[in-house]
Amino acid sequence: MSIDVTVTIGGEAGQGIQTVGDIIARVCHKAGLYLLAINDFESRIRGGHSFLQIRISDQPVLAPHHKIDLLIALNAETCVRHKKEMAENGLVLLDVENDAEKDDSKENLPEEAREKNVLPIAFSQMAKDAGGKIMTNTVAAGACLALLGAPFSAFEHILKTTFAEKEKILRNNMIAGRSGFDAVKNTAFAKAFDWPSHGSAKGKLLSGSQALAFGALAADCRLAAFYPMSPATGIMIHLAEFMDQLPVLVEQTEDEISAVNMIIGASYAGVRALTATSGGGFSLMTEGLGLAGITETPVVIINSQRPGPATGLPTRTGQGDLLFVIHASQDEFPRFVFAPGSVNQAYDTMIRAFHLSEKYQVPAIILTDQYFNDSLQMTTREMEVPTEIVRFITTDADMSSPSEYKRFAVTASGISPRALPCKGRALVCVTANEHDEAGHMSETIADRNIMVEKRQAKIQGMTEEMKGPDRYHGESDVLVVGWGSSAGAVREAVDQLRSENFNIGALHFSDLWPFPRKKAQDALSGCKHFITVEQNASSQLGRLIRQQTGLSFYSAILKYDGRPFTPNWIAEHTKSVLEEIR
Amino acid sequence: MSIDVTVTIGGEAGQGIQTVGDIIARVCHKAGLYLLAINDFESRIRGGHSFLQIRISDQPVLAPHHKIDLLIALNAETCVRHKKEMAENGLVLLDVENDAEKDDSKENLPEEAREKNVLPIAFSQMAKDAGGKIMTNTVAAGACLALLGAPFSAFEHILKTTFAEKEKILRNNMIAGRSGFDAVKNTAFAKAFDWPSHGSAKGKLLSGSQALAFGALAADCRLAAFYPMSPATGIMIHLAEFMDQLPVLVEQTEDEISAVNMIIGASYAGVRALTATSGGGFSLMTEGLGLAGITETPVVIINSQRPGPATGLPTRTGQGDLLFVIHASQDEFPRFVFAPGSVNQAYDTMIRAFHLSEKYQVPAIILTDQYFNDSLQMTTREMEVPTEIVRFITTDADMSSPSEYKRFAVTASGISPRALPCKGRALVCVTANEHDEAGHMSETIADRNIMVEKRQAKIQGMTEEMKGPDRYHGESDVLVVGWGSSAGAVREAVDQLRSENFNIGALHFSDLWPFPRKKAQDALSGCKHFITVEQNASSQLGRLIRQQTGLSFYSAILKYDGRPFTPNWIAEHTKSVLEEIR
Amino acid sequence: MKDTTQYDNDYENKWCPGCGNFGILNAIKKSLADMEIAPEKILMVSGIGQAAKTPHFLHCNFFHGLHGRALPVATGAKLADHDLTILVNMGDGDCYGEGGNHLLAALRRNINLTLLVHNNMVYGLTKGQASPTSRHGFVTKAQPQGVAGQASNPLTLALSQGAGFVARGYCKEIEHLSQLIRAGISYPGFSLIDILQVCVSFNKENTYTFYKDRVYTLDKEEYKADDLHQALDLTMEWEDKIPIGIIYRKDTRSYTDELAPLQSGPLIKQTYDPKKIQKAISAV
Amino acid sequence: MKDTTQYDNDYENKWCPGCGNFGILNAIKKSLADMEIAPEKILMVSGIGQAAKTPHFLHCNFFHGLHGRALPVATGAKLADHDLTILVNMGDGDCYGEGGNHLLAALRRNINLTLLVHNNMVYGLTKGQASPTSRHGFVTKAQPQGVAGQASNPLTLALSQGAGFVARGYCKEIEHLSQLIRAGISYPGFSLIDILQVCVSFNKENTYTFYKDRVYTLDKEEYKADDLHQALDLTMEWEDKIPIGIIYRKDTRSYTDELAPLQSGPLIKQTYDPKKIQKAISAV
Ligand SMILES: Cc1ncc(C[n+]2csc(CCOP(=O)(O)OP(=O)(O)O)c2C)c(N)n1
Ligand SMILES: Cc1ncc(C[n+]2csc(CCOP(=O)(O)OP(=O)(O)O)c2C)c(N)n1
Ligand code: SF4
Ligand code: SF4
Ligand SMILES: [Mg+2]
Ligand SMILES: [Mg+2]
Repeated sequence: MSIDVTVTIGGEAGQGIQTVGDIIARVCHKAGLYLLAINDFESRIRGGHSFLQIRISDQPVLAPHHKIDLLIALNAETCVRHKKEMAENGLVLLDVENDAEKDDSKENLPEEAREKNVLPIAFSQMAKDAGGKIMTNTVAAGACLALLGAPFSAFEHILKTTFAEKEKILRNNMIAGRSGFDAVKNTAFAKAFDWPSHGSAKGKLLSGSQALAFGALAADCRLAAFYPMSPATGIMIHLAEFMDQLPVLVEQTEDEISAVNMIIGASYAGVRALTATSGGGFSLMTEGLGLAGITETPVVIINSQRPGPATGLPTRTGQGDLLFVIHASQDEFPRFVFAPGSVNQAYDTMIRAFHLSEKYQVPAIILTDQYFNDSLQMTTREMEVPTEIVRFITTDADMSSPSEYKRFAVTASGISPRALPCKGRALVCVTANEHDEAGHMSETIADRNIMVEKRQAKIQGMTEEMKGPDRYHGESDVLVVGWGSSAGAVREAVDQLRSENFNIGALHFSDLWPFPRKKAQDALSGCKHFITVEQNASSQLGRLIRQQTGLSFYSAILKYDGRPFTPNWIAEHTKSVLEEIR
Repeated sequence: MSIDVTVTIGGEAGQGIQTVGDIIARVCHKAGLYLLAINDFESRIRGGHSFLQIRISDQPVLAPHHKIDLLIALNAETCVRHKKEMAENGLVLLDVENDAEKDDSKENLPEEAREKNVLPIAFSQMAKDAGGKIMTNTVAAGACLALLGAPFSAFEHILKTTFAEKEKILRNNMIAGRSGFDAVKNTAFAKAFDWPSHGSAKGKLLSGSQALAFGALAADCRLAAFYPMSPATGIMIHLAEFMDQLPVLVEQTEDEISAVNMIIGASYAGVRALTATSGGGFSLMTEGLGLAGITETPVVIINSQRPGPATGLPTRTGQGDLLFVIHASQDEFPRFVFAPGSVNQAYDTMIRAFHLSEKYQVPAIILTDQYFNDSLQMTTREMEVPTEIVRFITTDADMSSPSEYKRFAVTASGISPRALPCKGRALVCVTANEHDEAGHMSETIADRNIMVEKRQAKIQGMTEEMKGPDRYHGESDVLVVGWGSSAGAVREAVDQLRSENFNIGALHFSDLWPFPRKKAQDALSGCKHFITVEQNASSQLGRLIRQQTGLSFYSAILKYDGRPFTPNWIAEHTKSVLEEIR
Repeated sequence: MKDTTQYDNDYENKWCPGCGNFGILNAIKKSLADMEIAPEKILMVSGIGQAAKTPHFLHCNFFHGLHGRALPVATGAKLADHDLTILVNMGDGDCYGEGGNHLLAALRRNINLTLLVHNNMVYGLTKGQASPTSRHGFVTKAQPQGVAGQASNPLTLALSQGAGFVARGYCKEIEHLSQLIRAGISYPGFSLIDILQVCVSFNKENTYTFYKDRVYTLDKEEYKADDLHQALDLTMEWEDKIPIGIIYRKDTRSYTDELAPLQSGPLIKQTYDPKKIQKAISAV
Repeated sequence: MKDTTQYDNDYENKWCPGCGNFGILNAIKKSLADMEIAPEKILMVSGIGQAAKTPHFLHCNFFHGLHGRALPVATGAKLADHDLTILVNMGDGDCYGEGGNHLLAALRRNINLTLLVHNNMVYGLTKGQASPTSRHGFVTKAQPQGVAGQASNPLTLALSQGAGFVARGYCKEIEHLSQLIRAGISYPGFSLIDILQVCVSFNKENTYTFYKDRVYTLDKEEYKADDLHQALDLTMEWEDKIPIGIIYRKDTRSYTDELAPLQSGPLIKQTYDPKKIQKAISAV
């Protein structure tokens, strides 16, 4: 990578960090650069400290960086908070309330601004001069872009599309942006780079939440019922944006219990249906999950993980729910569990989840997390909408005798032909009790055994659908094994370690249940040791692998502080383990 | 065993099967015999088919038998249903509506009554003659006891205590009982035995539900909040019987979510609190379980398992919730999971669960099942009430500075001194969010790591409290491994197999989480193979053992039809596996 | 009389002899027959309990879901296909206990479902614990000293939350009840029919005898059911006289008429248009 | 005026500047000071949301539980020790949305808790989705075409379920609100105080301006709050005039007075008597 710059914009919630970040991201994206942005915020609406961190490169970026090259500090506290993360030649632009001209009188500045690498700039003052304090963000974005070496025209272009509708506002923002841009004209920034001249966007820039929402649309999801819960709400908000153009209804429910039962009702009646929540809401859906299980109703449930237990850290990230979602609800029934590792994979996974859920008539669970949902990432491929949706639905026309239709007819695959209620003469009878083939409650030993075996029979087919772990230098002596959103960070960590001559590779699991045992065994069989990397305190994937294969991880690198992985963090911890092994 | 008789009373729900069984059981119990009775009934109030099966012996009885020696059929269907289970010399007493005198005219009888081993007796007619059809049960009990060889005086004694209050009713019942007793005077019954003459009760006869309720009382449980759910309701009903004499409040709630939150509130305020439910209700409690986890509030939750998923088979038995309760709720926190195997162990486990839950300030879950809760079993030891309850509670007096009290103060063991709210100057601040030591919400990395590590730190001490599996001929080549309520059936199966010269033993797990890894490894290390025996379809204990130790079961003997194990069933299936091994 | 046998099936009934649910079952069949809704055109949704077993005893499509959760399931089905005719059967524990929050939400939504609550003022299937409608003092094994709280008044509750169709039926008045059900099905919004149902096994207070002297029918000519205050008063009558009939009815629009994506027809009937989706996604 | 600083703590407040919750917080402090309840003698219980953070900003004992579940926690604490003074803080989503079923149950129980609902008619902490009290048509990011259902009327609901103490406060009328809270704490049964709370960040409709012209105080001399019909009417006033004050109050007995095991004193204060237990068990 010849370009690899990390810009952080920090300040209080409500100060407009998002706007600054958004402008910078869009300018870079438009210019043909790659980028990834993470969002760090507290569970509050105003005040406190939050930041947005953008990593920019001329090569695909898979994870956030652990060092900051350029810090846009909208308040002094931001300097203090991020001091330790500053790169060696890093620069801080600090918004100070006094006039820009008086920069030399450093004694008047907050202590933080007197540090060597801090450039105090009166962003807000400049904004006021341009017509209003609200444009502080534009000033800051201008300064940042200037330091990165962007031509003003690129900045101008984005401002024009942003404020296209209101001429006066645009004019003022142009002035504000210009003053920020010019304010740093003479400042040297070590990481400034040659701006690509005729670049074009290298992919779509979107959040994990958006990718999931788009995937749902492409999968023909028609009802999305939900109860608001961070970090899942965004998915539903993004879906709701399409309610006026596509046949998709986003329905806010009274609670999560309602949400899961509602999508079961909708799916029973014939439309594809989704809900999204986080661990607390998923807990409340546990009983409903079993209802989908016994009634063999396809539904898709996204659990966007955040640290717990209970309310935990509502706006932070974690991977603590893997074993919970695999075993959730009383007794046993087949289900799918997926955990995509990139925006493309998330989009594809949504389509696959709806497809497989309907094919096998089982619930499908998708595990994401706050880091993934709230970060901006770039697609590496087109997000294609399937030309056709296979629905696996039976009608009277397919039956020799619709009046004898049995919703739970026994088949070798365990999958019974599925008709829809009120769509023909076939009656669709379904119960949460154990039942006979016709769907009536039954307590006989025979029916019970038949139904348990029928449901369990699906597991074979389902397992065959599961992908083994993605292998990256999979032939190496030591493998780092992760799942879900850490895919990118692990891969970059391996690159870093390999560049330091370690014989190391990685496995990434996106398909977790039914566990692809055979494929996992194959992928793990060649290595001398494997090390799990997870965001929980007990190595849930490691335990799952041992439960399913008998193979034990050598060590587990665990992080549970609620903040995303960086490649460097993984690499450093892996090195400690490698030293032990040696 | 010189005596080993199984009596089954079958008929429609509402016909009074319980009463017959109750009388027989009490007469046998009083006479110093051992017995175990299981209850089999449908999820309805009247009609259908249900039965009560009593196994009687002069040696301790640990499980139901697979063959019926004496069947009291309150209707003809009962004969049909149980035909295959009749022992070779088994006898059926069938209640026929026509007069007892006309027994010889077999053609008038229902077809079932014309079978060789069926003795048609006009129980109901005799009852009517004695004063009312309602006494059919007394007649039947009389006949049954006479066949078993009981002296009429023993029967009389129980009738007297049963109907002590109403003289006329007693008189009529005596007549009814006598006529039943005399009706079989000349009937030979192969399994009749010499009735113990001056026996005295060999232990307490009680249901699993009662044992659990008594254990709760002995553990000083003060609040039991619940929402009705089979097979757990009985526990609460048995507790409610003491509301007028002991400081225990049984509170029916609006739903299970309320129940779990209510006991958390009560425990926070300082009393020991319990809830009991089955899998569906436990699902709804999942979020609350996490609340107990993060607030470190001791609570005890009984999950009485029944087959699922969802509503499943409400009045049947199963062991499908083990992995669910171990992993339930988002993210990670320590909890106890116990699964007692006998009424004595259930009683002790309640006391231990309350004690350990408070000692470690974590939730404790007790897994039982319908078979266990609804069967009558005998104690083998006194149920002693502890003379003292250690509460692990701190007061102002223990603190140097109560105003600086911190509910979540970090300690090496992970256990912080626990004060109660409004009991002194120390403020007790608690939140479902991640928090600092004082109990205030905190999102810092430092506090998060400290709290995760503090909670996880408890696991070590908790693990040390866990008992390893109970070993029965544990030095054998092959071990049969079970958990929970199957303890007795497995042990008898081993006896049977050993009497057939198989080199076999058993392990029984009652302490399941934190998993006693070391002790389990030790217990398993000597055997060549181990076979799990469970009432689920995936061998959850087997998977847990592999997850925790890397050791794999050779085979799993699984039953999921909702009916309890019999030793013979286990022995026969084990033999098939043993043949494979050989 | 229309032929109700078309709704019979040969699945064994599991209720106790004499149970009030039989009357309700008959009333349902009658109203469906009267309205000429074919068995395959009706969807019954229920929770868990004795009441919730009702759909099994009818020849129809049904979804017999979880205890307390029939309304969300029915709502989901209705949102998916608002052409469906959906009847919901719940017990009093089911609906006012475990499912209370969903009732509140259904009332807010005013979604076009007809809810029949078999109100026997007791938990039948679990063998006789108190329900939210059990009277203060009602003694059961779980409440040996009697219910300590006050009974819920579900009809007043519904009125307080803006319900547009509130009625009470009695399991013995089958013809009358069947008319209520007809009216409920025809009503464009959410209709609540609370039905006094006798449980012969576990409720020895609210028996046929209890109701015999108390229940009276609201006269359709005299009582217009359009005055909220009057309706509120009627719902509070209990001790001596218990009114049955439509207690309140107001004009309304169904929830599904208010939702943008449903204006081009039921969700299930709209077509999958990959090009349109691709365009919509690409435009972001 | 009594000293309210004893309830201050140095934990950083996390609400938005201008938020109506500050007024509520001050009113709570005032009422506690007026009633001379020492910080260590008060237990605050709350759910999850902006409203539910209230206890953190007070020097007191608190249990900040799960979203929607404050009432069961508070009930459990009260049953364990009915000498405790318990105040419950919930948001409108918290109490009338997720927690609706528990509100119904608390009303049935009539348990002696004082419930303060910070009703800002929006989900604050999750950034502005509609709540059960958001008006029909209220536009948010999750409801871009506006709320399709009708708003819940929580006070009418409470009255319909036999509530004995129903009041409405306004976050700007701190003195008045503090008197309501006092009255609620003194009331022996369950008291519901719904508080009009302005959310400056996400509710641009129900603003200080909106309330300024509408809110009026019920005159204690004139309005006796003892007539259910009149109270019901008052709870339905909204468009032009919004009454605040005690809307309804009737004499009552607390739930805890009804329960047999609590008659010898709070559960927590009764002694463990192993002999008695042994005897009781052995007698079975
Ligand atoms: C989550 C859950 N909790 C509890 C139960 C147990 N349960 C089954 S039916 C029932 C109550 C029945 O009472 P009601 O709803 O009034 O119906 P009824 O039987 O009286 O018609 C209960 C509590 C359950 N099935 N699921
Ligand atoms: C089970 C569960 N579902 C959802 C959430 C997410 N959540 C947190 S606060 C909140 C709603 C806040 O609205 P309200 O209760 O009105 O309180 P306010 O913030 O407006 O004071 C929600 C839905 C949660 N924490 N737990
Ligand atoms: S228990 Fe009651 S409600 Fe249930 S079937 Fe019997 S009589 Fe009917
Ligand atoms: S979001 Fe609204 S309710 Fe929450 S603190 Fe801000 S103004 Fe108050
Ligand atoms: Mg009922
Ligand atoms: Mg709110």
